[in-house]
Amino acid sequence: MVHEIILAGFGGQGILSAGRILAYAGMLDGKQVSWLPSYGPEMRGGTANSSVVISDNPVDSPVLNSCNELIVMNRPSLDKFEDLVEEGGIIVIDSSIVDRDVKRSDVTSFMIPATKIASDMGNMAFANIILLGKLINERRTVTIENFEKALYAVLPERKHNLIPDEMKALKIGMEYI
Amino acid sequence: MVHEIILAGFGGQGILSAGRILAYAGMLDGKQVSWLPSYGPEMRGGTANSSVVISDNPVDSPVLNSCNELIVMNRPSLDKFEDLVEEGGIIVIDSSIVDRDVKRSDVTSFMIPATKIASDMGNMAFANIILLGKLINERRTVTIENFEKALYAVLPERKHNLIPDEMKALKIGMEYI
Amino acid sequence: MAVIFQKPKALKDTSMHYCPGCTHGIAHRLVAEALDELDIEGKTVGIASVGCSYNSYDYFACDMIQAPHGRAPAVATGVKRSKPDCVVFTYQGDGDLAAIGTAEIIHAAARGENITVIFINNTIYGMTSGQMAPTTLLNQYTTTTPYGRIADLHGFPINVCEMLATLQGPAYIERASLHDVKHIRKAKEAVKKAFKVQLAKKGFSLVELLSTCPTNWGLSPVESLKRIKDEMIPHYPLGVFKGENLEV
Amino acid sequence: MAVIFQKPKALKDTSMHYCPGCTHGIAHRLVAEALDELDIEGKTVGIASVGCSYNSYDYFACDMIQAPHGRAPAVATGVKRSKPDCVVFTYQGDGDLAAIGTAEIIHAAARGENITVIFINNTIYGMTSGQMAPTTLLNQYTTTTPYGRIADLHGFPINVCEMLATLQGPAYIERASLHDVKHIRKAKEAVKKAFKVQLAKKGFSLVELLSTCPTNWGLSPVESLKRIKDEMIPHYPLGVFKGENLEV
Amino acid sequence: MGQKLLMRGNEAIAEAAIRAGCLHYFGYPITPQTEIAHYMAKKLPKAGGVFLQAESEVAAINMVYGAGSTGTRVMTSSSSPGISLKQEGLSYLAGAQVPAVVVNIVRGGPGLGGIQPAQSDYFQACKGGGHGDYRQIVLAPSSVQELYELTVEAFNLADRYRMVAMILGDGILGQMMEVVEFRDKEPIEDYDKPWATVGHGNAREQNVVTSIHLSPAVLEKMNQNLQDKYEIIKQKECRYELYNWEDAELFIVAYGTVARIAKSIIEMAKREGIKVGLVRPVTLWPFPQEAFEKVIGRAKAFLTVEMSSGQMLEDVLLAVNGRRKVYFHGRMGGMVPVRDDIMKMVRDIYKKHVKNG
Amino acid sequence: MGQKLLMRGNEAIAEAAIRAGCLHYFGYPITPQTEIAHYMAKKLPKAGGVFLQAESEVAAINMVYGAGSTGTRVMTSSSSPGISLKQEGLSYLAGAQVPAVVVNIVRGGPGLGGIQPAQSDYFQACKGGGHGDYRQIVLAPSSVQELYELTVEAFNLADRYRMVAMILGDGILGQMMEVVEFRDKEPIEDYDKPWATVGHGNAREQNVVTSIHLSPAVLEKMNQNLQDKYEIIKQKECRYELYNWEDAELFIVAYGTVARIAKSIIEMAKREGIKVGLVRPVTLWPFPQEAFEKVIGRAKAFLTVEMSSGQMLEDVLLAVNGRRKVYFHGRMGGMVPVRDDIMKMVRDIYKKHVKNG
Amino acid sequence: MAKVTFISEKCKGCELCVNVCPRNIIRMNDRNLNEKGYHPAEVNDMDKCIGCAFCATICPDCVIIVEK
Amino acid sequence: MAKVTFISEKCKGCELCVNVCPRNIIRMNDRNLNEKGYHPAEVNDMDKCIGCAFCATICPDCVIIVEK
Ligand SMILES: Cc1ncc(C[n+]2csc(CCOP(=O)(O)OP(=O)(O)O)c2C)c(N)n1
Ligand SMILES: Cc1ncc(C[n+]2csc(CCOP(=O)(O)OP(=O)(O)O)c2C)c(N)n1
Ligand code: SF4
Ligand code: SF4
Ligand code: SF4
Ligand code: SF4
Ligand code: SF4
Ligand code: SF4
Ligand SMILES: [Mg+2]
Ligand SMILES: [Mg+2]
Repeated sequence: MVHEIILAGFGGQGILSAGRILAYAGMLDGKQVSWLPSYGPEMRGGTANSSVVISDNPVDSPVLNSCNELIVMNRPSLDKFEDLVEEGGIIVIDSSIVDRDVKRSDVTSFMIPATKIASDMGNMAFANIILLGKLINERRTVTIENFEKALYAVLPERKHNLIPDEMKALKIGMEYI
Repeated sequence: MVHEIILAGFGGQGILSAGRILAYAGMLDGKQVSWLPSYGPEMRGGTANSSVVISDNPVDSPVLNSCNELIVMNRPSLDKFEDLVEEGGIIVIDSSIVDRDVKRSDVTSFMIPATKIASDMGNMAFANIILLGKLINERRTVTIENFEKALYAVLPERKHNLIPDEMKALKIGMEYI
Repeated sequence: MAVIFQKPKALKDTSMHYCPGCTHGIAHRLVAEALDELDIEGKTVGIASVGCSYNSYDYFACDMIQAPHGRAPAVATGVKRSKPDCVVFTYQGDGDLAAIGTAEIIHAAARGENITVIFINNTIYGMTSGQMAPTTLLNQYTTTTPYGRIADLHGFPINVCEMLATLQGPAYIERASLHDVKHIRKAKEAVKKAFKVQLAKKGFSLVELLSTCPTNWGLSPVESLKRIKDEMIPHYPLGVFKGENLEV
Repeated sequence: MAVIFQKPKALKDTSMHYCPGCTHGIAHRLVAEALDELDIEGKTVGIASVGCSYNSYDYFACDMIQAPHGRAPAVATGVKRSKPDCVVFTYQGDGDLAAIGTAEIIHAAARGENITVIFINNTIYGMTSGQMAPTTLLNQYTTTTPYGRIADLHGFPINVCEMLATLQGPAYIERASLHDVKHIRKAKEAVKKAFKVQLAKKGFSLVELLSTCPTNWGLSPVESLKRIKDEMIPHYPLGVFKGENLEV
Repeated sequence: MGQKLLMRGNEAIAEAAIRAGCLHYFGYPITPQTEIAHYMAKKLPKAGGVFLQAESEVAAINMVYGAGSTGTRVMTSSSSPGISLKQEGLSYLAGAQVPAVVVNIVRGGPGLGGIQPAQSDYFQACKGGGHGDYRQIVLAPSSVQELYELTVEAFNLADRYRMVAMILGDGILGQMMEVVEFRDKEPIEDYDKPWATVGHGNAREQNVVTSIHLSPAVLEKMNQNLQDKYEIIKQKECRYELYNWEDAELFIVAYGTVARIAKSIIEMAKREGIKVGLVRPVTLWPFPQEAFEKVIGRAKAFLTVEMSSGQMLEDVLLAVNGRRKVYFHGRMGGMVPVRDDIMKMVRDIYKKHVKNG
Repeated sequence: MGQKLLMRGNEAIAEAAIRAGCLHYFGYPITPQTEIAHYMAKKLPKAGGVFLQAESEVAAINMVYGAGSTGTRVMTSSSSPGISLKQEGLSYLAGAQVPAVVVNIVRGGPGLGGIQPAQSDYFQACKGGGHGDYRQIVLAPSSVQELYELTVEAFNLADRYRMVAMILGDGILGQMMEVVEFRDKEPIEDYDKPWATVGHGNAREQNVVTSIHLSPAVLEKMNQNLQDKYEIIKQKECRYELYNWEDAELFIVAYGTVARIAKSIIEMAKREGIKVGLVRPVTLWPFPQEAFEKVIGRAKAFLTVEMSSGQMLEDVLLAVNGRRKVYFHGRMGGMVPVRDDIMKMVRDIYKKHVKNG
Repeated sequence: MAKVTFISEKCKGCELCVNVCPRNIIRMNDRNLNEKGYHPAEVNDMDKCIGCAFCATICPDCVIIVEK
Repeated sequence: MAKVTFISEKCKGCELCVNVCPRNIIRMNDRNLNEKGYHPAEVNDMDKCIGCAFCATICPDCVIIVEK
């Protein structure tokens, strides 16, 4: 099984760290992983995205020309990446920001008002985790235990106190229907 | 006939301009010519030399690994270039400065106290011309008329008044035995 | 009712890519206003440098050349020497002008090259994510001075205007600031004067503009303006360093 | 009878390749005397630059590195930062230091790099046969200013000491001259002090030495010394520009 | 093997350098490799080393020249335009035989170009960006693990041969995170450096580090010494990977990031019954001729894939020397070759040279 | 044909540039080509042009970039280490498609090297000294007459293709005097330059000269345009001389100064009954493949002679592509190949490939 | 009588104008995100505007047109 | 009592010493050329030498040794 995941949105929505957390959890799960961020000034103001591969075999290319799992947190990203999802793939969308559903019928999509839910939880920054929750629930991309461990490893110490809430956000995402 | 001429001595002895004058005269004679000076800081303090080729055919290489006509105006140059002269070649030496004759017997050599003669004429700078005189006399390297024209062409205007004396020096060299 | 303030013509309609609150945008506008008011856009050639403003040609409406990092003054020299009737300016950051481009700016100044230099000092390399610049203040944290800039290790900040003012070449050198409305208006006059100096063929002119980098300073845009006032101006005093009495 | 003057130990026996009367030779001797008198030759690493003194390692007895044109201060920085206990000096001409090497000298100075720079100002590129240097005086004839140096075309001469003195980094900057015995003796003190500043870890020190180039000036050695006095010193005043009261 | 970390390529290079005993770094920021400098800036002061941000790439390479001349293990890193500025310095390092490690995380060119990954500095690295007859060892890792291992190796090679060893990566390798497994102890080779300029201490002859020899005979001798050294390196230091080669009929030749993509092609091709092997040069200079000799017997044709207009291609052609047809697929400007495009070429070549060949 | 003068190579280049309408020169002194600057310094101010001594080679190439961007014919010249410093700038000129003529009078390297003639910057000039996928037209004159003619030609080529045309000479060509015969009128090609940045005069769209394209797709497109242009140049602009080739059995391949020496070998060989021909590439890039196709039928073997360790050799090998054996003789560091040494090789090759072959 | 017009699509929500308005009449629109993803600035009491153009002068993105 | 010794082979005939000697006792030897091709300097009246070392100080080539 190869998870080829693209995460995309505005800079500042936690797109890059969501990717790193996934990759880290994948590593703890004993998988081969790679994470590749978009980089440089293109990120400024524009969209940020990162590609994660989690695989049983060595990762051949960290660059994804297509993917089977997509998380999008803004409209331009949906426009840009929708067509890259392979048949049978999954798209998880932050519907508080993105104002349309996917056009394709050969992929599964989920519209979750993640930013709104997060903001109701008192921290907009949890939106990315909520979306990851849905993804993980649907695709078993990584295990929950290792996701939690990954949070501790990837987030800076000063944010560790938030992790229990992040795990709550994850659960909310997993259970959202 | 190819004249392959090396002129060598201290910087300041007129080695380079002697070469240019020869080349220029050769051109006026309707020959193919090239002139190549030693260049750069190596000249400073050390020896200066230049290579002239005067030929009926296009000059293949301005760089001389051997020559058939050599003029030397200091001892290090004689040491350095003597062996490069081809059998049957000619070496003209300023004997006021170089304290030995050539060692080889398969070349013709002339010892002329050119600097002394020039200094007696009132201008040390004619020494090079005196040596050229001998060379031209022996080898018909260039014609006398064109040598004179070359002087006018190569020397800066402000030195043109010296040319009659230079021609005298040339004659002295030609006739020196 | 008449329009009393709007985007100058010499700025295109394109929205700029600078971070929210970054005063690069203000600096751009001041240059464009000068081109408008002196009515010289049509004969101006601008030289973009390498830094966040690498693509300032997307914003300025005049002809433009994108120069290698630090070399804008040399490129400008090439333009001015081949087309003396063009108005030529460079737009350079502090990394560009005061680090890699040190030789080029000093020699353009020493030659009294008849060009105008707009020098954006934000005490940091903005574009490449916040490394130390030659203008970084002591104790300032940057990605390459993670423990603060320490004189013993990283040397002292360079005051470009003061240094260039020791040369005979420059006609006009001023340092201005973009941290509040009053100073922006003064800065505008400085920029305009710099172009006038060039039009009058008086030689090299340079205006240093103290500018913000909210993103890499880790401050809000409002806090950033305050930092200029509280921390930068004490080290980089405002004023005219050369050509105070120059009439143009 | 005792020997009161002879070649310093830190100069090798090799005869130097400089032109007759060129004061590069005197400058070499002063550096060597300083190394001798401070007894530091054994821990010194010299950096030769590109200019007539490209092979000064043939003359200085200490360990040496030949640096690319203009980059001696950067090379010296690499040496000093990796071997802080070494005494490190550069020996650079005015083309080397003030033209192509402008950025390197300014930043070494701004960093307060703990090295010593011996700067030979002969207002010309000696090695490459007499082109204009940044230090060439106005109206001076050179092979690239065949009609004399004209400010409008070639800009103004750069006074390096004055420019560097605006920086906070340098500890000691002095300009001295080699045109007569009295000044040579003063120059020697300056050179020695520069090394002492380094030994005391006070930071960057530079001594500019006004020097001759009889060959490319087209003057005799004696006339050349006179030119320093009559033409150079008026434009390049002697004195201490930084660190006057520094005790070492 | 020791600690396992999820690490960014650029940081793995920096960490590897420190582990290899390189405590001196001089550099100038440029995307996409600035993380090397950031990492060094954080770690070196604490490790008793020196991180110094130079005023330019030109200054940086000359600081490297100075530190290298004292026998210190030293590194600099940059990306394409910055490496162009270092060419004079690199030529000096070669001429004066000063060891150093130089990292180029290549981006799209020419000019200011872009910041996305490319392999278009192959010529510059392997043929001669600077002036004169010289070479540098060029190592082309294709994973973060290899960035780490080859960086350590680069320091050994640099010291062993008194020359520059270059790591040639690309934006993807520099920016991506992968798992790295660190060794408990690095295989650091310790060489005497009697030539180092550190002060003679009145105990030995003067040392001089120089590259100028005005006498052409002497300069030729110096050059001959370099050439002799290069010959030895060609004999001893070629590195390459042959993958799935034993019964392959077509061979892809690719290095770095592209070689990873090529591996996935091999699997795709297998499913279609096409036997594709991979020749992956790990040293780009010396170019591993031997790898081609090993496979030329069974190879019906070669396909070189690069993120360039075809630079390594010339070395492949030289290695194959007319014995087989060599095809090329390249992307430029930061674009990365796409599996389907390569696969299409593989099918065509297969049809021409194997099925109907 | 007009005036005949005995002229130094460097001065012939300068005079040719002026005749070609180049009134702007930016440069920095370096042996053995400073006479170009001296000549320009004297002549240009009187011709209403500009001679400017830059603060460095880096500044000089960027002044050229600026002046070239305004559509002005402009030149710079230097020698090896100075050309290395210009690599970033050359890459920008290529990326932004700015025409300019650059002269490299090559000296021995690497590093500070020496000042005697060499051909060891061939790789740098022809493959890619700077970063990215780009080329420059490289012209290799072998006499002072040709220095003149090819310099004029270089300006036409630069304008025609909006790119750098480089004159690759060596210390001998630069320093020697030979007779030059000047044309009464130069064949100056006059191109419209609607892209030039000279102020839009409120009369047209903004012009921008740039080489940055952060979108890799756009940057790839820009690169593809360059490659398409290079392909046209390869078709149209290959120049070469074939000498004594019609019944030759062995071929020497040589350019510049060395080609002259090769010609004398041909005469020597003739006397010994050995039929030697010469392939002399005049454009080094594009490399004249065609010349090899013409002679390969009769060629039994090739001998490449260079003042380098073997750089053009690689292009010869690529051109011959395994069809014949290619031998090499090289001198380095400022040493010039000696007739007798070459002749000896010719005899050996003859024995092997013709007499007993 | 003065009027300011905000070209909201250009606004990056930096709040510099908010801070500089002497009449304190500019605020960020928290409900709306513009195309760029920012909450744009707007004036909530135009009548109070004196047309000083402070807001426009400090705005880095030429968002504001001032009429008087 | 003072003494100066000229290492003639090193002398380049620049005449700086001639010019600087307060006792005017140094002159160029016009009859001899040294190995380098220069007329070397020499002292013609050693007794007058005061050992001031001016000559040695100005000599660029370390030709002169002074004893006192
Ligand atoms: C030769 C070269 N070196 C380095 C870079 C990378 N680089 C791009 S912008 C920049 C610094 C810009 O800082 P500054 O000039 O202060 O401009 P700012 O972004 O702060 O406005 C650097 C180092 C480059 N593009 N080219
Ligand atoms: C990169 C480079 N550019 C140019 C040169 C040529 N060059 C050698 S010495 C020199 C000038 C030296 O002048 P200066 O530094 O004043 O020293 P001087 O000879 O006057 O003592 C130049 C331009 C070079 N060797 N390398
Ligand atoms: S990084 Fe800094 S300088 Fe660059 S646009 Fe953003 S705020 Fe402005
Ligand atoms: S050229 Fe000038 S600086 Fe160089 S050695 Fe001769 S006199 Fe001295
Ligand atoms: S013009 Fe003045 S009063 Fe009106 S909104 Fe702007 S800042 Fe406020
Ligand atoms: S200053 Fe401009 S960009 Fe910033 S919030 Fe106000 S209107 Fe928007
Ligand atoms: S020591 Fe003094 S007096 Fe004696 S020769 Fe020298 S300069 Fe003259
Ligand atoms: S100063 Fe020295 S080199 Fe000059 S003439 Fe006197 S002894 Fe000779
Ligand atoms: Mg900045
Ligand atoms: Mg000088």
